[in-house]
Amino acid sequence: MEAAALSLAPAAAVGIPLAASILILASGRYPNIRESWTLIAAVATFLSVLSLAPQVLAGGQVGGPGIPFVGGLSLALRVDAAGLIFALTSSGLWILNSIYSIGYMRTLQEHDQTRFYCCFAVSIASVMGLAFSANIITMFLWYEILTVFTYPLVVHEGTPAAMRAGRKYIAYLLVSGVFFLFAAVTTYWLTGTLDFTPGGILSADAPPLLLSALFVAYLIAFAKAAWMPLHSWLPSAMVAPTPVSALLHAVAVVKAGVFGMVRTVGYVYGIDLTRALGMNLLLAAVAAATIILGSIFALRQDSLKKRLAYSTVSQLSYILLGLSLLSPAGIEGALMHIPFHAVMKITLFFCAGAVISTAGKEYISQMRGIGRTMPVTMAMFGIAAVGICGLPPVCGLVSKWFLLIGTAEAGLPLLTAVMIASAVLNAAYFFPIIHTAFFERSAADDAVREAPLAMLIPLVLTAAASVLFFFVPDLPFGRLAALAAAEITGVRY
Amino acid sequence: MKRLAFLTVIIIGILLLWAESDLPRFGDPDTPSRTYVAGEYLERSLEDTGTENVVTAILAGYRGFDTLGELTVVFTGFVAVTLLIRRGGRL
Amino acid sequence: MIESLIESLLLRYNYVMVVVLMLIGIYAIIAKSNLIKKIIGLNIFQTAILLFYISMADVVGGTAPIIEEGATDLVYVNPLPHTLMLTAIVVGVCTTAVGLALTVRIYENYGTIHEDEIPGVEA
Amino acid sequence: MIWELNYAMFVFLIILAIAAITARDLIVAVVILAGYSLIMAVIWVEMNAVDVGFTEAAVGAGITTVLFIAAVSRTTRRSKD
Amino acid sequence: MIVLPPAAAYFLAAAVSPFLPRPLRRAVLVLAAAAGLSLVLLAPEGDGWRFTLQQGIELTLLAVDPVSRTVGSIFALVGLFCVIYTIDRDDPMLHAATCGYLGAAVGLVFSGDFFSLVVFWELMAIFSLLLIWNSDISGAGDAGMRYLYIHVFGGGCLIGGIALHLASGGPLTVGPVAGGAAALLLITGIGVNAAFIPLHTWVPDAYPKASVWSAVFLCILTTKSAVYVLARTGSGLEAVAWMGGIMCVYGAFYALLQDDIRGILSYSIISQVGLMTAAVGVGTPSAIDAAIAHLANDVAIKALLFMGAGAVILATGAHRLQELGGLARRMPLTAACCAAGGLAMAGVPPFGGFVSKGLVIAAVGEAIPALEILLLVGAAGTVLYVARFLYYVFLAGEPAPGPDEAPPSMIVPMVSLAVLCLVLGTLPDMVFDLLSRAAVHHAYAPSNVAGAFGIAGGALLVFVLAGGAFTPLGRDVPDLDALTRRAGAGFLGFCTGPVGTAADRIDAAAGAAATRAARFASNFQAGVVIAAAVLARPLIRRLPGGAERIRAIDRMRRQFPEVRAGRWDSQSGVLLIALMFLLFLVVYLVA
Amino acid sequence: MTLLSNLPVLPVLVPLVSAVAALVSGWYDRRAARPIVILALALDCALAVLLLSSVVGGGPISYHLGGYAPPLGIEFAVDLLNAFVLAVVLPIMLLAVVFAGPTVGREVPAEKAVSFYVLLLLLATGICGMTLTGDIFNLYVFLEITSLAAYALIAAGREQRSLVASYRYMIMGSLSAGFILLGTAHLYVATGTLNMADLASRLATLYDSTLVHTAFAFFLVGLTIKTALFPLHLWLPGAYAYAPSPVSIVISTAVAKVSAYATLRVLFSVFTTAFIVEYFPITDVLLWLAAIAIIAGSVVAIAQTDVKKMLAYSSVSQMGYIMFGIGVADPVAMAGAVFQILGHAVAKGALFASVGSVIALGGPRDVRGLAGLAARMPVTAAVFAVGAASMIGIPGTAGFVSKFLLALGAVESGRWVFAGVILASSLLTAVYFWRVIEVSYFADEADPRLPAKEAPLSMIVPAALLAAACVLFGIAPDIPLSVIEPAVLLLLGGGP
Repeated sequence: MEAAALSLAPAAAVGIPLAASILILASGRYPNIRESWTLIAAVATFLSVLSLAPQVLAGGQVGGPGIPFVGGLSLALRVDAAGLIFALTSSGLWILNSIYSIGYMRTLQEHDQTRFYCCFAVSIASVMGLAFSANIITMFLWYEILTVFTYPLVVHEGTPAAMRAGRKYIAYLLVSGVFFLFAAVTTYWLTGTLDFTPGGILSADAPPLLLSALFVAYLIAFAKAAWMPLHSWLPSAMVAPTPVSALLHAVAVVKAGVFGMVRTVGYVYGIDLTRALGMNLLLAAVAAATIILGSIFALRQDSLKKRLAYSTVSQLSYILLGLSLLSPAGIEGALMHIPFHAVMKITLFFCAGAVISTAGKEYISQMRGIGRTMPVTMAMFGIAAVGICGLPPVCGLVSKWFLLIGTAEAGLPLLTAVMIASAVLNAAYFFPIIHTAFFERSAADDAVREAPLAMLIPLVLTAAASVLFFFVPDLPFGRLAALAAAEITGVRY
Repeated sequence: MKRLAFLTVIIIGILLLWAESDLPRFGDPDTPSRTYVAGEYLERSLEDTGTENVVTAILAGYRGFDTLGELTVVFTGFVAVTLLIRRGGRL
Repeated sequence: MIESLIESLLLRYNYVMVVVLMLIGIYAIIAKSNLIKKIIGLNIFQTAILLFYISMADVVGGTAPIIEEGATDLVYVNPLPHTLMLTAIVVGVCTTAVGLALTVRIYENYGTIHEDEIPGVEA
Repeated sequence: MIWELNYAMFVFLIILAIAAITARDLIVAVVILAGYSLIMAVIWVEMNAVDVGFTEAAVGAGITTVLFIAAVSRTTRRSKD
Repeated sequence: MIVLPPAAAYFLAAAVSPFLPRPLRRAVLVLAAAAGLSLVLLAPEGDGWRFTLQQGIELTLLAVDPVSRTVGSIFALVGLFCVIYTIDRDDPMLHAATCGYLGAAVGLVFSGDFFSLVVFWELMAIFSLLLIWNSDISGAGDAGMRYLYIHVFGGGCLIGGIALHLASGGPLTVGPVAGGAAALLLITGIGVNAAFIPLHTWVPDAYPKASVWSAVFLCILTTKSAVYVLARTGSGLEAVAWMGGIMCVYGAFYALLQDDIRGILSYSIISQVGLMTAAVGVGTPSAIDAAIAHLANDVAIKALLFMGAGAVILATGAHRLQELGGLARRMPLTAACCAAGGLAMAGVPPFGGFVSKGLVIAAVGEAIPALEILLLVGAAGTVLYVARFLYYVFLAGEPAPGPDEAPPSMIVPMVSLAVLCLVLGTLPDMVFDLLSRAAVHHAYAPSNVAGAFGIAGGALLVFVLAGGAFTPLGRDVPDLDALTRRAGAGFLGFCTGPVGTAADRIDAAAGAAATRAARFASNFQAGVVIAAAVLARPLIRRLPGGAERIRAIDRMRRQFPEVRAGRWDSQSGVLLIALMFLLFLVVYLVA
Repeated sequence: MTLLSNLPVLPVLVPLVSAVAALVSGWYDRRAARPIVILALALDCALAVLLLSSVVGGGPISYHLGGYAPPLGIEFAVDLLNAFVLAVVLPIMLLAVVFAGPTVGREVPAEKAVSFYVLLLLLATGICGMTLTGDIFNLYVFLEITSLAAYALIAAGREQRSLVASYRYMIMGSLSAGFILLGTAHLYVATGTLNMADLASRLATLYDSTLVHTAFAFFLVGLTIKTALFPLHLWLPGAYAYAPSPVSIVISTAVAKVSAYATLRVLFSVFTTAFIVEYFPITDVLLWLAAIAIIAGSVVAIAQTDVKKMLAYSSVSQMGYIMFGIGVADPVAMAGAVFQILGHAVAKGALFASVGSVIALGGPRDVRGLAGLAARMPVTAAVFAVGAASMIGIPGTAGFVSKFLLALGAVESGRWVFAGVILASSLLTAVYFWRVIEVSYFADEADPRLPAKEAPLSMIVPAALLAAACVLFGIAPDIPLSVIEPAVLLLLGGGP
């Protein structure tokens, strides 16, 4: 491994949103100033993340100074290809999401917006920290902070239902945090280090049973990946305002869980040990079951956001599945699916939010003919939905392509079958929405009443990005994914 | 409750009595407590402090700090009782 | 074996007394709900401890630790426990005083000095 | 040291201790406690702890009793146990 | 001169046309279709438009060889006629979708790598879905969903097969796929689009429910392109050949049972595609050429017939045989065109169908003689259903009153296609010159002609003699999809019903457990005491006064959580101290 | 005899002398007491820091009071551990006294202000003495000073239930002192000395004696009562809950932590690791007790509706962590336990400060009453949230570090069940703290009983400082750990 170049950019990526959160809190009484802090921070964060890209694309790594922690451990940041994928995705989408939030929150005249933006900024900071964590303990720090600071966003409405959902949310995620801590402690005990190292830090000397149990602990720790049966916090969290569902519960938080599993498999266990323990099969089984069941559960949701949530549950396990294949193409596909699913799913949520806030409809059965009144919104919805189903010309196909090659490489035809079945199920829950929106007629008038521009522009942009990444997947996620996959597997694909 | 208390106390008593068989006999002159530091007090107190009463010597000299503590306890007790009982007044 | 135990206890009858008095004190604290009785029990408990110290300082044929110059054949009892107990006695009295002050205040506030009659104060 | 005397005094102590905690009249209990302390002081003096014995007689039997009586007089004499 | 991939013209039109005013849109559409055709014809031989999408995905967007040019040009040519057919319709979504669909099909034909193949394959599915949905006929929505399910499944199988192929070291370039699982998946995927039995039910399900304008596109592209892909990747498998034979007979048989005119044509697609599939399955060069030739013919024929059917439906508002009749008098041109198409499909000289069908049967007969019989049966069936179709629509009965001939925008393409059918029959070399392996010059050998007339005549005789057997049934004949539909509905019901309920139950149980725990914790001390007492109930009952104690426990349970469990005061505190001391003493002295 | 050469004894003398001074000046002017107390404690803090730095720089200090060398005289033995504890505890006491200002006249009757402040100083005296002394009888004396002051302080407020709580504390505390005294007696009989270091060395040959065993049992019970280890915690909830707010802060942090320190000192410096771990594994019993304490404390805390009582039971649980570290008795877990002394002190201080300012300003004390706290008193609510996060063990707060170390220690010694207990307890903790955070931040409307506006600065600033410390030590635990780790090694390695 090359020596990591030192840079302040990773620290800036974490620090800027944190600083912004304080500024937001301070300027709570002036909404315009407050929102501009968010926007400025979003752009600055994205730029500082982006500034890291050239070095990483060139195959290098960027490190940052660490704060000494307990027992020779330190809280340190390090940027590699995998982390950069996650960070770029989240920070990039934060910009759009901020614009969207402004439109959404103002349209609905939401209360406590200062708290909302503040917690949002801290959440993003922790996502950045998580993506750039150099070791497990740093990751845990941000993982838990993410849990805590997304809670106010989940219960933002303050209704009894929201509070219930919030309790569930916090219960699941704190439990997972406990397992995370256990796993971290045990790993530290076994290895004396917690640094993420390509090829893994655990060795096969330890008792296999312990290693297997530890793996399960890691798996539970990353319940943020919403694998079944530890998924039910995610649909519940949909009581949150839509920007939260869009960026956090479709992108940042859940991807944090998935990303954690990437780190676990690739950088803590290493693929050889994972395979030797047979844990790839466990992971594959969990992922496969989640993919199928998640889609099935999505089928029965009438609430659009809940359907999207279950769709997220199912799609996240694509990434886990790709990871479990332990093959270059599989891991590459998995890593590509992180940003690709992100742009598609955030588009879907943006659209859902636009419909909720503009038309006041949150159930699919109410959305007859909505494609005529909100053509742009629903067209973008259609594009993203098509992408989630893995159909062209949207980026979902690219990652699915690699994932399928991965299943073939891994010699697990059953997983190929799962992918195919899942595609059918995805279509089964997404296309009826498109049909309802465009091909059924509403009783009401068809006058066009689009969402405000602040919401429309982000969702068009994300939809455009979903298509763009189909045509240019290398910009730069494909290349980064390939680099990371090569780093994890040791095979240049 | 009382029955349980009685029972517990009796059992503790039996156990303690059994345990105390390691204690020196009453009035045994050769216990560690006598042979170690006590002797030194008896030997040195007169020249160190000039008092004949060794207890006083220790009280005021060797373990004078305990006595300071004792005074502090009294002081504390005084203030405490004042705080608890007195209404009005200057304290 | 029992005989040897009894013999051993007879030789240490002071400690037997300590144990018995101590336990009477503890029993009083547990079994009596009267707050003053509890303090009486505490006092008995404390004096038992004092007794322990004093009796362990004693020596067969010893004299009080007041040095008589020239008398070399005297066996003095251990002075240190005596010193300690002077402190402990004062401490005990102070505790008693505070406890009694509290009792008085409780009586003023609740009109009773029986703990089981004080309403609504659960641990 | 006369150990028979010691024995006797110890038995007496126990009786007084039990009496002190069983007396229903608190003043009586306090007086018994004072007696208990005095006997204790005597035992200590007899055990060559002169200073302690006198202190106990003054503080334990004296000041403590005063404190108890003051407290009892400000509360109530009757105890139900 | 740089030649764009032809698909680009169509996609451009698809993207632009919805936003144009109507006249301009019409111009753009026709222009795009024409441009697409000319790009197909101009495209240079060999691989062009190659680029790397990403490490591992090298695209070839313009791979031109005789076969692809043949298929591409027939698609583009017939597509042009179809576009003209729909030009009067004011429906931006229809036009966009048709252009996209055409583009995807043409793109598929010229894609030289598996990735772009998959992309265009899936795009076809999406655009065709939009075309199906874009219909006022009831049931189009559901049929569209069913259509989608099976095509997404098929697409998945295709990608899966390709993935296996690639993973086992196969090249990304489109070519024969070897290996058991890979080929199986691939052929299953293709089989969906090619309407292999039993994956065929979407054809008769969806096509009759599509709008008149959509159907003309649907009927030419999806199945035929599947045959084309099969020819490129999975030719030469005997099982496939047999599948073709079965399709041929099965389709013909079911076509005879249909009342819906487009239902007849839909099964006819299956039957004709069966012929092609059989030839591709045989896999010899001549067989493949025959298959492609038949493909070209069938594209023209099906477009023509669907156009005719569409014109009929538009004119009468009816689409079932028993509601139609005698239209030859009212719509002579339409009738003539349909007759030409029907004859061509029946393989009557001098129409194109005769040439290609003869070649297919000959090529198959060479390799698998037994299969030839199946195909001949199918051919005879074809004659029968064509006769039935033409007879009951145009000849029998009296026409209902209504407008006369179809508008020119429909007549023109129909006539053109009829001419095309004729040309393809009279100048077969036009097609075969495009194919490099033109090995067939004896199509019009007297024996062939006689055979064709023999079959046609025989079948016609049967039709005339056993006329009663072919009258409209007045009801729908269930196909295999009756089963799958029920299974599908059952599955969906199971997913949304029991599975969902189970999930809800689990959720509710977890919630209830949490509530219980919270209730218990709200008075923990009493809870523990009660729990212990309840557990020890049998023991307590035996104690003296047990019954009274049990009652007390029950009283506590009822009053929970307000009940107090004992007093926690200094008394119990000191007792606990004593007990703990006892414990330590025991630990230290006894243990 | 310079001032600095007497450094070890100064932390004890300064508050003692100031107490007298405060009493005298308070006699003339009631308002004079508070500045004196604050000054004295500030000076004491400075002394504690000085002491710590000189120990860090120059190694352990043995100070012979009156010039009499131990074992004849009394020794003040200052090493890293007690200097550290003192440096933790005294600043918190200072903050508590600053905090106390606005509560006098509200929670505490104004006419009792002087004795209240004097007792706080005397409490500080006792605490300093307990921490610094190297003589076991001297420990008892200072323990009694501390306890007497605490009894009175708890009952200083207007809350009448505090009288009963104080009485119970008095009874159990006196018993505890009696047990410690008895333990001392047994040790003295066995060895003839009272000096801790001396005891440790002389005990080494006496591990088989039932005398020593009995002594140990006495000490164990006495000390566990003082540290309120379950099930000997029954005095604690009332005492913490009904005491005036500043007193709650002081006894839940300073007194509790120093008691824990005393336990560590007696167990490891007097009886030594060899005895408690290797010779006779009492640690297993302690571990189980600690585990039960951790779980039961949390479960009972869940049942509480009174916030202060909830915090009190939370202390039962959290003090269990310290005992847990002692039970595991390996350097890592012990470091965790000592870190917990720090972490829990600041966090619990912050919590009691924030709840205390609500109650002291006339607000409600039940959980539901805190509805809408964040809107009315944002800083107070934030302080509570930070403290709660630390209790739960959210990383980035001090509570996490100790939990991490304790879990690591448990795992390292193969005690998986106990590692599980440590981890599970954070969930239970989350249950009852989250409830409060939920109502205080997300309730629809504020409870009308809440104070209308934020607490005065003299309450906010100490609370905020404690919360800030909580975060600081969570992010940079290396600062205290650089002291704790050698201190623990020293402690485990043998006598001071």
